[in-house]
Amino acid sequence: MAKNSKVIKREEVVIRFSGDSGDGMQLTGTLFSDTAALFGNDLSTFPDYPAEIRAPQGTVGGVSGFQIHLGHSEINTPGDYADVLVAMNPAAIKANAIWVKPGGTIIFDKDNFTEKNIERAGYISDPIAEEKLENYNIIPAPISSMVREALKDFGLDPKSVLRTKNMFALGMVYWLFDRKLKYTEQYFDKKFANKPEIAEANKVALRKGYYYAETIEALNPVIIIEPAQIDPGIYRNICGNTATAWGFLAAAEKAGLKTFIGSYPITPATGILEEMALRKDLGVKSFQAEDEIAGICTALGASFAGYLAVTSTSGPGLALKSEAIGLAVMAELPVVIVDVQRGGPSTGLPTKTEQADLLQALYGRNGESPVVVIAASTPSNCFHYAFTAAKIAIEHMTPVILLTDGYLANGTEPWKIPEMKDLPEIKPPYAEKNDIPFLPYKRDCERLVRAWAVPGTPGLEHRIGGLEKTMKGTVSYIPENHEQMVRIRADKVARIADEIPDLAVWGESSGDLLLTGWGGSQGYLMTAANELREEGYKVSLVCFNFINPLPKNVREVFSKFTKIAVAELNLGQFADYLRIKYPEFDYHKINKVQGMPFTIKEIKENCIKILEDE
Amino acid sequence: MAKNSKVIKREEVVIRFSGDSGDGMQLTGTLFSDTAALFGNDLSTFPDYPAEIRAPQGTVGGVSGFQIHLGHSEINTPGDYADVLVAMNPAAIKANAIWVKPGGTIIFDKDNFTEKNIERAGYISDPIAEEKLENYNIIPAPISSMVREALKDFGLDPKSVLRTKNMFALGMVYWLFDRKLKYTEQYFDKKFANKPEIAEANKVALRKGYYYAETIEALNPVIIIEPAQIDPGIYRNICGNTATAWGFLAAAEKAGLKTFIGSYPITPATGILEEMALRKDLGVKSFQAEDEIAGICTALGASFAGYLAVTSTSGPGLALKSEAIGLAVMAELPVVIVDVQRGGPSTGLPTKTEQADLLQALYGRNGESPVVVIAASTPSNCFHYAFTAAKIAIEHMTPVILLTDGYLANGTEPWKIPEMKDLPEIKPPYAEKNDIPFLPYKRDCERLVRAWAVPGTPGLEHRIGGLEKTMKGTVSYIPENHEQMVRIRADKVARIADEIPDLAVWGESSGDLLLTGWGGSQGYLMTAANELREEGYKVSLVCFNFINPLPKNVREVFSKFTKIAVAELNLGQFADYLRIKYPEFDYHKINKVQGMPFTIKEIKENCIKILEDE
Amino acid sequence: MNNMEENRTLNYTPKDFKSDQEVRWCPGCGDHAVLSAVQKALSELGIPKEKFAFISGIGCSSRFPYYMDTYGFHSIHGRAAAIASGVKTANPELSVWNITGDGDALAIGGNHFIHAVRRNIDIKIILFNNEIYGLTKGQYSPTSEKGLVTKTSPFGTVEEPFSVGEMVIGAKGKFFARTYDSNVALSTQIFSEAAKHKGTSVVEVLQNCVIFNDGIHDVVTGREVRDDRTIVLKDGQPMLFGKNNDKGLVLEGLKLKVVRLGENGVTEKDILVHDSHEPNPGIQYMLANMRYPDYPVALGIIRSVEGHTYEADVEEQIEKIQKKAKIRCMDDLLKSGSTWKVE
Amino acid sequence: MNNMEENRTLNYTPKDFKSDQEVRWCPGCGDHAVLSAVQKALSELGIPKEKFAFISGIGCSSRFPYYMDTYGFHSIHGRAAAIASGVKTANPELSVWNITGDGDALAIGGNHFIHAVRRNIDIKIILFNNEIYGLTKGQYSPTSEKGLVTKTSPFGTVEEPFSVGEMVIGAKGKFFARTYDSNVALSTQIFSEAAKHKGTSVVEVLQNCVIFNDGIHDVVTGREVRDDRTIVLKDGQPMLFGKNNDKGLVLEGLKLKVVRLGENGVTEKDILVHDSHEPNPGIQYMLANMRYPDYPVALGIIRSVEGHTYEADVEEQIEKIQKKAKIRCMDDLLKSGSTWKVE
Ligand SMILES: Cc1ncc(C[n+]2csc(CCOP(=O)(O)OP(=O)(O)O)c2C)c(N)n1
Ligand SMILES: Cc1ncc(C[n+]2csc(CCOP(=O)(O)OP(=O)(O)O)c2C)c(N)n1
Ligand code: SF4
Ligand code: SF4
Ligand SMILES: [Mg+2]
Ligand SMILES: [Mg+2]
Repeated sequence: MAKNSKVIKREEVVIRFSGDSGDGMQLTGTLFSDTAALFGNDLSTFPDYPAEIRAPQGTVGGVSGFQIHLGHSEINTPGDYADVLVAMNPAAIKANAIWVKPGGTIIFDKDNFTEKNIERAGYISDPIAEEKLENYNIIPAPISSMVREALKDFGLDPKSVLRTKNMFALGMVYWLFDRKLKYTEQYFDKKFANKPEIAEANKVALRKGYYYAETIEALNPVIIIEPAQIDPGIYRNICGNTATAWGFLAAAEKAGLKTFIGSYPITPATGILEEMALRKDLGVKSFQAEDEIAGICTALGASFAGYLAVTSTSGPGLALKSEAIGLAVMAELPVVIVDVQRGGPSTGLPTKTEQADLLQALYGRNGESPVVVIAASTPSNCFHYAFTAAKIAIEHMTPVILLTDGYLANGTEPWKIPEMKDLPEIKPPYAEKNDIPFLPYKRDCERLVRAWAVPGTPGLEHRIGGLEKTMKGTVSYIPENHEQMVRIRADKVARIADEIPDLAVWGESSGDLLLTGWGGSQGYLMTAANELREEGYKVSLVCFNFINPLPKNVREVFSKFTKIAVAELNLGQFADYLRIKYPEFDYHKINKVQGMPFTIKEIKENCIKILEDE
Repeated sequence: MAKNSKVIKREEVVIRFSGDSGDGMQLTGTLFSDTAALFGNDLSTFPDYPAEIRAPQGTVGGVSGFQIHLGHSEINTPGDYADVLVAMNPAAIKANAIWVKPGGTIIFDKDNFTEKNIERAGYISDPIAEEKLENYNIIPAPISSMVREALKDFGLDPKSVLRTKNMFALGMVYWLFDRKLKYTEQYFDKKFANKPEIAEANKVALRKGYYYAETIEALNPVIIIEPAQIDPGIYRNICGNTATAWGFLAAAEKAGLKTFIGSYPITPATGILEEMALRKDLGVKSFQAEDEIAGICTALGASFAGYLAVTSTSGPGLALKSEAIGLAVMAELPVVIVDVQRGGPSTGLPTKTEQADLLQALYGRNGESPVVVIAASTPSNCFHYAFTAAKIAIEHMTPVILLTDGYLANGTEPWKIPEMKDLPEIKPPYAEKNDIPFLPYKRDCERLVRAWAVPGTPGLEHRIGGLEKTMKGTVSYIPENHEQMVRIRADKVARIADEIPDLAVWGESSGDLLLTGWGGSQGYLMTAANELREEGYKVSLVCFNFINPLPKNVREVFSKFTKIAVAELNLGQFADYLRIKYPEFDYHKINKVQGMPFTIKEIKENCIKILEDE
Repeated sequence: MNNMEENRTLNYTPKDFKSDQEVRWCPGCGDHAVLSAVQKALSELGIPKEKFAFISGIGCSSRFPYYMDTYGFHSIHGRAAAIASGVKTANPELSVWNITGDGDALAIGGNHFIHAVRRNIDIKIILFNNEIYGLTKGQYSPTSEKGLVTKTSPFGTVEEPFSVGEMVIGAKGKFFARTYDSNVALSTQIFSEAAKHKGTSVVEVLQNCVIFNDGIHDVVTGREVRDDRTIVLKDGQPMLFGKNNDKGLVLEGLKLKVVRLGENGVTEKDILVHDSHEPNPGIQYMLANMRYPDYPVALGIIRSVEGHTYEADVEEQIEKIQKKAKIRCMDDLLKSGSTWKVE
Repeated sequence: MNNMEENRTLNYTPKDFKSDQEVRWCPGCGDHAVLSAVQKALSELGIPKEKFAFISGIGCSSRFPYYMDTYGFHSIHGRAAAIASGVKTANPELSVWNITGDGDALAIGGNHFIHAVRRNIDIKIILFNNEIYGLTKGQYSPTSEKGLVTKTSPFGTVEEPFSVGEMVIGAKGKFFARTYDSNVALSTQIFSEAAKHKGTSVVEVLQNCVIFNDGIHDVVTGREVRDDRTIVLKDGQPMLFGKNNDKGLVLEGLKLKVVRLGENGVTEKDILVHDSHEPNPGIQYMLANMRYPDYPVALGIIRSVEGHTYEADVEEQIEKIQKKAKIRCMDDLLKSGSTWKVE
């Protein structure tokens, strides 16, 4: 650490890197968070891409951001407001000004605040003044000219030189938080092993930024965030989409199955298909289908043929898969449908997050068509819930819809790597070889699961399909048979409640308010509930991952609280679902439909209002 | 009427014609019901087709039936149990034995009770004995041999001769109910104007049957059902699918629009497309699309181009249309989606009826995607609700889902023909010519409806689409704009409640039990409620046609009853929906999922149980 | 095939492929004969019964799998090609058959059809072309002749029909054959060749729907006329046809032309010789497209070209990558890349 | 066009077709040039602005309608051809354009694409072929070359691509043309011809995605090589190409062959003459299919054949029926058939 600097310790801090799409902000953020993770901080990150197509340079539409929340104690969200904003151009100020904490630090590349850029961002003259940020800790750094100067003897073309601006900025931030440059330097050595001059240029820019920060003394005091108390183990950073893909692969290995994914690309779900496509080393067959319908249909075919079959998509794709999910319900084949929710309806806000596909997942099919619905709630626990979704699908011969969302999909956090031997077993309910003649819809009495007879097995030839059938597999129009089958299919899914864990209450098991949520809002709800408790409110939290069926102890948990609030990123879908399932309780709705997560503040204010009403 | 016969009067009677697919039972039933209607009876009919493909001759799977319920007083259903069964072969006995009232009359073609046919139907020797029908009024008539004898000099081939068997049977039934042969004779004269020998053969068979019945005296007493008290006016028989198609045509005429239907054939909805395709005389453009998605998309295109646009389908097709309905929500274009519900899930029971697509209609789309949902409740009021669906779609620039079902679609009843001048006006919310620049998402303040600017209108060029937009139509990722638009779209649909009629209560406005239902179960519920009231129970009935939004007086109506029961042909979807909307009430579910309507008995038993519980 | 199975003697008769379900097609429907031909072909292929999977969509024809004592999946309308693609990709050892109709394959299922063909995935697509929607009781289909009066075209259709062979070749198809329902011998032989071909094999069966489109193919395949109005193509053989085998096809410029042996000095040597294996689809395209009355309708195997198959390439890619892969199990994957240890 | 409109003078410039929206494609994206060419073509057509409707699906290219000051509908992925079909059927007076990408038209939208083409509905389909999914950031598409490494094919695709022209002809297409993004003059001319053609016009635009598939067409359309690797077809003209216009196409047997004028005695007379109006698609099919390096890639209007259009036939049928119809309004219909009176 630099000598003549003040030092303060902080529990946590939020940093946001922001610039034009071409400014390399995603890499900058990733390098910072890797460094922080290696140092032992807990953290959570979220990239904020611009809409799909590159907007013109320098405009607000083209701003790309990356936010990191790191701390000495547990970190559950990427943070609402930033302590430090790095802004590579005026548009980055425009896009982020309201997201900086009052009095926070704003580092920007003053060389880039040209008249043209200022105007492009929608300002008239001085962005800082126009945003009334004068009282913030404003650090105008001549980043462009500094790197130009520093690299003038490298013989690089001007474009390549300017591409190191982000490392200069990163160096400044490293100094501010007293971080080592080593990990980042190693990254460039490895990445540009074949282009040592590029590696060197980036390293020089990084160091120049670090020294510049030390020199100007404006970035005082240096902020120290001690390592967090973290479970011993081996860790990695992981985002929700990768965790989802890996969860399936782990389930397949545990079940002794091969994996098939049939998907059509769609933001923000594509990462799952892309990760699976990479996993040819593990024998994954990834099928990029002609559309979402072919995605699930190829998966159903693979499932029929004895694979762990998956299809991944987002809301509009789930809509297209509706009919085929109904077929999976009838065929009683295992298949997992991942819906990475985004802003709707229709194409909506494709790069933004939302939780508004819940009712579609539960009810979006013709006829009485029950499926299991599960939601992951942190980027890393996508692994666990993908694994669990696959386990349930296979062991219960049923389609399972796994809900994640854009926030989980792209967000990353450190994750303690599990050992495969510690994961639960998965036992496919294979038909017995001597189960002849094979009756496809004969069930075990306890769980009502039919047996899986995989094509290729001699003697078990049979036919399944979407028409109503008898136990034997014969098409049947008999009224009573239909009613019985409808009820059995519903019951089969309902009985899965026997195998899912009880709902856990965070906080006291009784109190004035039970804050309730599901899926990707979990981190925000936890932080809000913690803060409310610290402020003396009798608030506890439950967060649902199992949605259909619901855990068995819901009624018991709910009955211990005076009020129940349901917070979700839609107009109240889960609250409505709870009304159906537990009509005896009253549910206060906390909703937001803005394509982005809650802020802690919003949740807290709503909770307090509910507590104080009447 | 024959002289030496006893005569009794009856309030109502149920007759079922049943035979092999090739036996002409649908025509027989239709001719009988036309005759009854002309005579002035109220009536309701339902054809019971075999599954889609012709099953082998003489088997139960191949039985085709047609049931008629006619009466002196109001008739609301085709009836549960038949007073008279006409069975052209043993399989018809097998299929219908349990649907004949104890002691009812069974007329059958004894010539067709050959060993082979008996065996094919699944009997060993004597169907009547095996079904324990000996104490019924059994009329074994040598129909085949009688027509052979009667037509022996006609020079017809044996096949054509036997094709008149149904008319012989019909003649017998006419005698039994003291009906005139004239209408039927005219029918043949007209139908076979070019083949007078065929017309004559049928007329002879009809008369021979009539005289045979008179002769054998076994069909005693003759049953007289006096004409019903019916509103004066001009009447016709109409089935639900035709009524639906005509409702749209009427709406288009009232709105000054042309009609477009984009559909893909699917049982039991195809009749709507078929009827529309016939209406080239009224300028209808019917587009048989390559699939259901193209069905709704061509309709959306036509709607964009200024047409009244409709797409018709059944459950699996509605699933496929999900994504495009979401687009219609975003584009705020008028389009009516008809879902003629059938047994599900998946392909399910395609020729049977069910009410299990309700939640799909309400929630089966990604994101917050509100649509208007309306259900017709009798074959003939499909006209009114199709008209209303179109009116709402046009006037409120919104997709509307109209739910009917297999029972309504194929069932017929007499219908008092309306005069076009008596139907309400429909005013498309056209943009003003001088509304320049045209802002596509600008709304009227009261109803939140945007204006319709039809391509071809100079100066109103604009762009719409599935991405979230500002009022101006510019794509917007602004969080607050999205939330506002989501809420406006919801509110726009909610405000339609201002224009729909209050829920009507049949019976007292307060009591012990409010029996509740929706859509196609109405007739059964009315009969059941009437009977319960006659038996002294304090039961009233409400039947919903407007589902989203619900009528405004629901709470008020519900609050006057001690208990509320919801009867529907699914596992309780409307009851669940009511729980969401009016959680303060308790709903008792009465459900049936057998691919067929309730019986009056089932409803009554369930109601009595609910009344007696506790 | 594993060893145990290889030791089994596979003396099948067509009966071994009959399921216990009563066949429910209308009496007189062309489907019955196709069923027989498939059962016959399968019994002679020497493939163990459990290796067959029949996947169908929805339609009269799509009820087919119920009548086969093999693995079967009667799925949803139009999607069978996609499901079959999944089955075959998952398990390339299976012999996968996609049974479909003109509506199922070319209306709602058109996209999956052309994509399966493009990928050249080794599935056998048997397309029952009755030029009508049978199951839904008689609406026109994408192969219905222009002008056909049906329930949804009461004044005649205004749409030009697809030609199946043209579509297949347009979608990069490598195997296309045509037969008609009542010619069980020809069908059997074609099904057998289709089964042996590695890649997507499309067989169009001209099929009669007695109820809703009766006799639609009779003008070509009727007993009296078929010799003169069809030509059965055989590899290496001159394209001769007619009752007396005296008519033939020659090329005139870029078009096919019907000539008569002996007339204008035409001899057998002038007649085109069929080559289904020629990769350039030029002539095959024209052959597939021949229509009565200008031409005889081509039957037999019109195109049969070797090529990479999707599922084999997938297997090969996996094998190649696995050979040099560092990640061999989940524990490897979980620990790959940057990780750190907390103690 | 009604009278009032006819009196308007339509002196448009391309600027009249520019909307007020900022164009958001990546700098350097080929889409910009196509937009210019369309705006130019439209300004010269003499059609009033309000008669244009631009319908698109989803993809970078599908953002097109926002930039046009015409009626526009940016719909959902793959469905624009169906929506456009509805628009045109409803109002045949409109000039309806379907803007689409290789993924939008040929992956998810494949079925609507081939059915629109089969019906020969008079819409103009402009297919931006960058052989990649641009909007979703770089996955392979059904036109990606086999072996292409993309985010979803990290080890290279194993799928053979569709050829747009082949698909169009296989689906009974009557108009197919090809251009490339940077040739605004050629594009403008083709769009103008496409607009005038009565029936489905498909124009494939070889388009560069600078971000995810940069330079994919350069091997053919690169400034240095394009003269030798492309041929611009013109009706009635010999098929000559090359920097010195000294290479040409001839027919050898059933295949096209590249020859050089002067070599082996070849003269201009031996060279094939282009005829886009020939109904038999034989040569056009081969022209559409020419690939580098064996052949030059064909540009210009490859096929343009007159035929019935769907929407016109529909209008005609309605007119014919209405002429002799007894039912002329709803009251007529309601009272038609059997009715009875209750007094
Ligand atoms: C999603 C869906 N849409 C429509 C239908 C109704 N449908 C069933 S089969 C069929 C067409 C059948 O025609 P084809 O494929 O030619 O088979 P065929 O009956 O003629 O053998 C239709 C429209 C359906 N079952 N599912
Ligand atoms: C139903 C649905 N599936 C998937 C997507 C995601 N998606 C949007 S555009 C696109 C492909 C775009 O490729 P192309 O049509 O070639 O257009 P380009 O961006 O290359 O111009 C995909 C897969 C979507 N928006 N909707
Ligand atoms: S309806 Fe036609 S296609 Fe279907 S089973 Fe009967 S004859 Fe065959
Ligand atoms: S991503 Fe590619 S296709 Fe899309 S706008 Fe950018 S350059 Fe054009
Ligand atoms: Mg068919
Ligand atoms: Mg593309």
